[in-house]
Amino acid sequence: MKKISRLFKEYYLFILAVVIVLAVWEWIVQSGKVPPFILPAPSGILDSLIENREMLMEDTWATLQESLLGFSISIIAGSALGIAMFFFRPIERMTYPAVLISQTIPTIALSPIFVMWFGYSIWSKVGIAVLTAFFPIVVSVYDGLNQHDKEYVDLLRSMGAKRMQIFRKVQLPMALPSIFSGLKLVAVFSVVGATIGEWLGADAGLGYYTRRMSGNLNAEAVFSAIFLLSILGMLFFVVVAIIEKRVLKWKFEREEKKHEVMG
Amino acid sequence: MKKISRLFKEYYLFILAVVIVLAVWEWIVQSGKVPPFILPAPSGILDSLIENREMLMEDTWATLQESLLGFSISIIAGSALGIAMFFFRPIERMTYPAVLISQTIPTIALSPIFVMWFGYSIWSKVGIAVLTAFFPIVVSVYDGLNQHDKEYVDLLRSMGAKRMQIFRKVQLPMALPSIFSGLKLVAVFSVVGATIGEWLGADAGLGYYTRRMSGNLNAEAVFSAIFLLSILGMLFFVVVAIIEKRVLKWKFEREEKKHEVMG
Amino acid sequence: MSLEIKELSYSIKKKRILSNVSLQAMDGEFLSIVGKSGTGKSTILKLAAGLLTPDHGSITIQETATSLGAAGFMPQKDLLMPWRTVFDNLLLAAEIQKKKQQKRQEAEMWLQRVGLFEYRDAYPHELSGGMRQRVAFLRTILTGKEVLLLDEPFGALDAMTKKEMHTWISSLWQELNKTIVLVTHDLFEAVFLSDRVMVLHENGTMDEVKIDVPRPRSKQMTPEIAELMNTLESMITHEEN
Amino acid sequence: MSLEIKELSYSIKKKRILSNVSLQAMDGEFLSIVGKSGTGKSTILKLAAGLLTPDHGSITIQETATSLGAAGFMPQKDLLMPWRTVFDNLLLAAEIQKKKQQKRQEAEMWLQRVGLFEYRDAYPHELSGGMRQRVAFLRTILTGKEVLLLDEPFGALDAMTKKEMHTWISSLWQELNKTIVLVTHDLFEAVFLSDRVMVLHENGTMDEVKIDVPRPRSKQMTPEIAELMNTLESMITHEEN
Amino acid sequence: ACSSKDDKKNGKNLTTVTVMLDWYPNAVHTALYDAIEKGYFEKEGLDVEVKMPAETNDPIKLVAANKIDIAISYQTQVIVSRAQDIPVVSIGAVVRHPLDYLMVKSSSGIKRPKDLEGKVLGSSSAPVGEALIDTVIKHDGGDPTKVKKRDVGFNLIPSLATDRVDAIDGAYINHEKILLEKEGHKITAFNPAEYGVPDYYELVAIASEEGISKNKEMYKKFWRALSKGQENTKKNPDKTLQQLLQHEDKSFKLDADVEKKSLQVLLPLMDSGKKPFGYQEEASWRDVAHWMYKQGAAKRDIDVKKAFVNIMD
Ligand SMILES: Nc1ncnc2c1ncn2[C@@H]1O[C@H](COP(=O)(O)OP(=O)(O)OP(=O)(O)O)[C@@H](O)[C@H]1O
Ligand SMILES: Nc1ncnc2c1ncn2[C@@H]1O[C@H](COP(=O)(O)OP(=O)(O)OP(=O)(O)O)[C@@H](O)[C@H]1O
Ligand SMILES: [Mg+2]
Ligand SMILES: [Mg+2]
Repeated sequence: MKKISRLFKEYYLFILAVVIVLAVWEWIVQSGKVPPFILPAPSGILDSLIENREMLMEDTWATLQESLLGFSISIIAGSALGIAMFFFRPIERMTYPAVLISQTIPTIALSPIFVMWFGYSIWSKVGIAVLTAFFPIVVSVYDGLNQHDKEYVDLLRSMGAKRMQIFRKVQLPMALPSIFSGLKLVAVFSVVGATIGEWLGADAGLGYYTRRMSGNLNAEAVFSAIFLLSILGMLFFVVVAIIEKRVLKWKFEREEKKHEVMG
Repeated sequence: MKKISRLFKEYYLFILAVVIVLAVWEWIVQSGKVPPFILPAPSGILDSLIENREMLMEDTWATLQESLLGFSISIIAGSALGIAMFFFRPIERMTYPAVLISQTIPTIALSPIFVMWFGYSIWSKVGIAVLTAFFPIVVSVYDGLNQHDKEYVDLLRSMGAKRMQIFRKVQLPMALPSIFSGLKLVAVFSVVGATIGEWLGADAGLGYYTRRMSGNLNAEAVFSAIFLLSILGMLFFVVVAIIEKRVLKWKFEREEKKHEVMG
Repeated sequence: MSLEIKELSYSIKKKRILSNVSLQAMDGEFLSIVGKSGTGKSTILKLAAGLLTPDHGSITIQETATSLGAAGFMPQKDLLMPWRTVFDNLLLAAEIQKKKQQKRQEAEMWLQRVGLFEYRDAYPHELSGGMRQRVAFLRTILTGKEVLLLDEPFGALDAMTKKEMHTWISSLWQELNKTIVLVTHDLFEAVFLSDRVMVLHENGTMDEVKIDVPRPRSKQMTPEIAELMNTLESMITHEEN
Repeated sequence: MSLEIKELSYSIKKKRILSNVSLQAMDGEFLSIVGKSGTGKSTILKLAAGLLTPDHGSITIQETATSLGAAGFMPQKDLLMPWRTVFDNLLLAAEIQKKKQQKRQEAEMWLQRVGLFEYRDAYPHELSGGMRQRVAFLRTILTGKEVLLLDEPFGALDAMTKKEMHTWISSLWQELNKTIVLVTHDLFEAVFLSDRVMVLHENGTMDEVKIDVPRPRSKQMTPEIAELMNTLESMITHEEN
Repeated sequence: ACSSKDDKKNGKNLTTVTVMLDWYPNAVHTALYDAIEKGYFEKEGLDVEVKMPAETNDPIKLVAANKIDIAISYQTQVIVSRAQDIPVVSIGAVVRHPLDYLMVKSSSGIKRPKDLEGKVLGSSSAPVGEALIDTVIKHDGGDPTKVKKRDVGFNLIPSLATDRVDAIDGAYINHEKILLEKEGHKITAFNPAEYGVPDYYELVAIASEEGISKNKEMYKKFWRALSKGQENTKKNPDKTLQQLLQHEDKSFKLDADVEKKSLQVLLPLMDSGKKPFGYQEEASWRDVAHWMYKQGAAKRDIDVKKAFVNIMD
């Protein structure tokens, strides 16, 4: 209970803002300033959400799986590449441009290739999620690792530490703030990526649902799915932010002191 | 000349890798393992590039304008919001969730709304580019500003520095590495964003070109436009990376020392 | 009265750091604070500089309640900004006070005086530890404040420069009539420079030792100075047993 | 011979930092290096620790060419890792040598000995400057190396703790027969602890002063010690004129 | 609406009419471009601005919101929209018969829709498409539930070409089929109208209810000019198509071969016989609307009288 009231205290401004935005939005639509088939009223979205809740649950579950898989694979592969680039300059030289290029290619142009490789399994959607999420992880891991303090490295070297030990005990901890900054982006991107993947062919998922419903010209249903997508994305983000707070506890404690003082 | 030969020395591995990849790719397509309308051969892409060079020039120019505008607006608006969030907790509380939400909405669902607001002018594309690029800037500016060292702040406070002075003289310089990390992402994203914007309605630009060519199953043309998009994205990235090197000269100098020692 | 601290208490996270500390520094006085590590000497300076707010008690600087910018403060670490040259680091306070132009000459004069002029445009990472500390010290002098709060400013200086600095600061202080509060672990330094030395104990009480040695003082360790140092040392130790 | 430096030269960016320096430390010897700031004392230690590679000359530790991990090294800054507790910071070298379990007790013993046991699980930012330096010093001792290279380890310690440390390190050194090379600016410290003191000059030449005072030495400043300190001081100053 | 704003192009007072195509310009729009080139619109006092949509449903939405004046859309989508209370009205049938055939590779051994039982069908999961496929298969005596339907999004051609699916629905005989054959795949296509689906109008031109009631005259003018273009196209397909290709060449190259074949396929399907170009039968609207309602593709059985208007009457 105490926690809830603290949360409320922290976020009441946001809640207020949301309420105001929703009210204005509802009014704009109700008064006919924007036709509901382009931007449906919040009340209509809510109705549609409740009406189709069972179907939406299943689709949410499907998208959740794809994004989680995409997220996890991106983290593993992205960190691995970021670390490899940090350790071996030739790898950096060779792969950084390639990773960059991969980002500049519109996903839609790649979708036929993905279809060829992965067929219509879950992996084509996971593949697109990975493609979306991969790059920010690589950049934040690589840049983060380059942000360490040389003097700490010297200290460890003087103790005869091997490269991996220096990495684990200094470079990685010092890279964590930057890495978490990237992870927070990617938490959101992987949901978007999975959705785009579903646009390119799927049998379930919120992206699939929006596409069907937009074919049906059912804007309420489209926006109710978008609403759930936002919730998913925010959920991912919040989970990462909570983990960040735990892992960087020492950092946040120091900052808290600052906030107390600077208030 | 010296510079070129140095560049070559730095990147010969990458060039080698590219050559190998292109050769394998050409072979795969020529030998019929992948149908060329799904993945065209590099030679075909080159032909198409040369054949349509004039048209492509114009389209490249259009996309360049949109991305540059989108990039600039994102930087200004994103930094402004990131800084505002850093200074005023209530703003952070109110807008962080909103910014997050904006990222989770599939752009395509927004296209009628964008068309309603901006019509078919350049601004609808710039708007989408901004939407794509905005979030990473906000996160990297905000996180970067929170990474400063409290002790430096105390030193300046003891000198009677005003909040803006502390910001300019300590917090901003200390945030720059993180901000540049974000800018590098965004340099690439803004090109992608402009391209997506063009998919949503345009009469010029590389995104428009790919869309029409892909409707025509002209894969060579699609990939030649993608090639140019990659070049654009990389160009943006490289420009940001060069500026980063200049601005963070003190940082890179220290790191150079490290590289000398660590090999 | 340049600095007056009355019944000061301060805690972090409910842990009492300072309890009921009182202290006064007269106009133009040179006051040192010595004491065991962790007794809260640095905390007193931070409170006096306005960086922390006391739980109880009051601090006034030149008869007005202390505030940020009221005194020149030099923390224990050098805190030079790695992206500024030595010269620009020196001008930090001047920039904040918007007097950068006027202070350029003064800054250059000081660089000459401590023998760092050739490092004017170097970045901090190019300096040795002692040089960095000297730059940090000059930066504090260049704030131009009447009351200077120094937290072990000479801790990292080499023996020779330290001695030079002692003489300089001593004459400078007499010339300019500044009030200096110095936290140090070097008892010779405390005795050589100060009008009074306060020994801070863990329970917040203080012992006072007046240094009535006439100035200019000898740089040698006279019996008089040795005697005073022994007194101080036994005061610091006393609590330990 | 524990440490042998022969005709050592070192430059950074074509700037000569050390030229033709030679130095030897016997097994179990306590050797101090003093000298003006910027003469390259820290650089010598870094070279000896294997952190830098000399342009010319050779460095051997216990008859083999020096290498990383060959000696215990304590840099001028404390360099405690903010994400580790005091205890985990102490066990850093043990972790690297994969002997964490064996060293736990020793680490706890040392924490007791310097009076920091209650800070076992605190994070570095919760400590005062002096406490942090003490933790950094303990971390070096816990590397367990035969040759210890200390760069102003006591610089930030308070007078009392410093004296205690002097006695401890002195007895520890005799007990364990370790070779210690100490860079310091505190001439009393140099004289009190060392078998020999080397004075480094800017041109790379060194003056040697043998400290033939029998151990255990008095903590008071005896005329003998004062005399040696004056000798050193004049050697350091000499070059200046 | 935008149509009310006048601009002074070429010194004349022209009313701007914005037209949004169903897709990027192709053979089906030959008449429109002919009318523009020949100045038929200008003669009627209209300045036609052509737009392309982001997504297939954007034209309907933007017409309904009066952001554009005319859109090329689908009869089935008009019925879906009206069932959702989106106020659009069809003003003329552009293509009078289905283009959307069920397609298989001729080599696949699938000879009739019933053979799809147990096979994989790729589609883009539009509800209308599902209704269509179910009707076709049932009509052929098959069980639609035994067909494995797979959503392939935008990738109809690649999925069939690479044998990820055995059949596709949602591809056009005047485009995808021609492209597939150009790539060397022989295609068998089944016309849904022969398998129990009402013979619907594939493409219609639409306006908003509000637009029609306020500006009927303008729509008449538009249609009159467009009909002239269509007349030319019928008489001289090669020349008019050439004109389209040239016009488009400025910003883009169309594949002349493909478009030529496409127009050959299209022209008979656009022919309205003795009736004026674009004439719509109430019976067609009723049959299609009812069929869609029965199949669950439309939310309700709409009042077809309001769904279309023969603008030239
Ligand atoms: N990165 C660098 N670039 C240029 N010069 C450097 C660099 N690092 C150190 N130096 C120079 O090397 C010289 C020796 O430095 P070192 O730190 O060894 O001196 P030191 O004797 O330890 O001084 P101190 O007593 O002040 O600690 C100094 O003159 C310093 O300016
Ligand atoms: N953030 C913190 N959390 C908990 N305790 C703290 C924190 N900061 C300082 N302290 C405690 O406050 C006490 C006083 O610290 P302070 O730095 O003022 O000591 P000091 O007398 O300056 O010591 P030294 O001579 O070693 O510099 C110490 O016991 C320290 O552990
Ligand atoms: Mg202190
Ligand atoms: Mg040094």
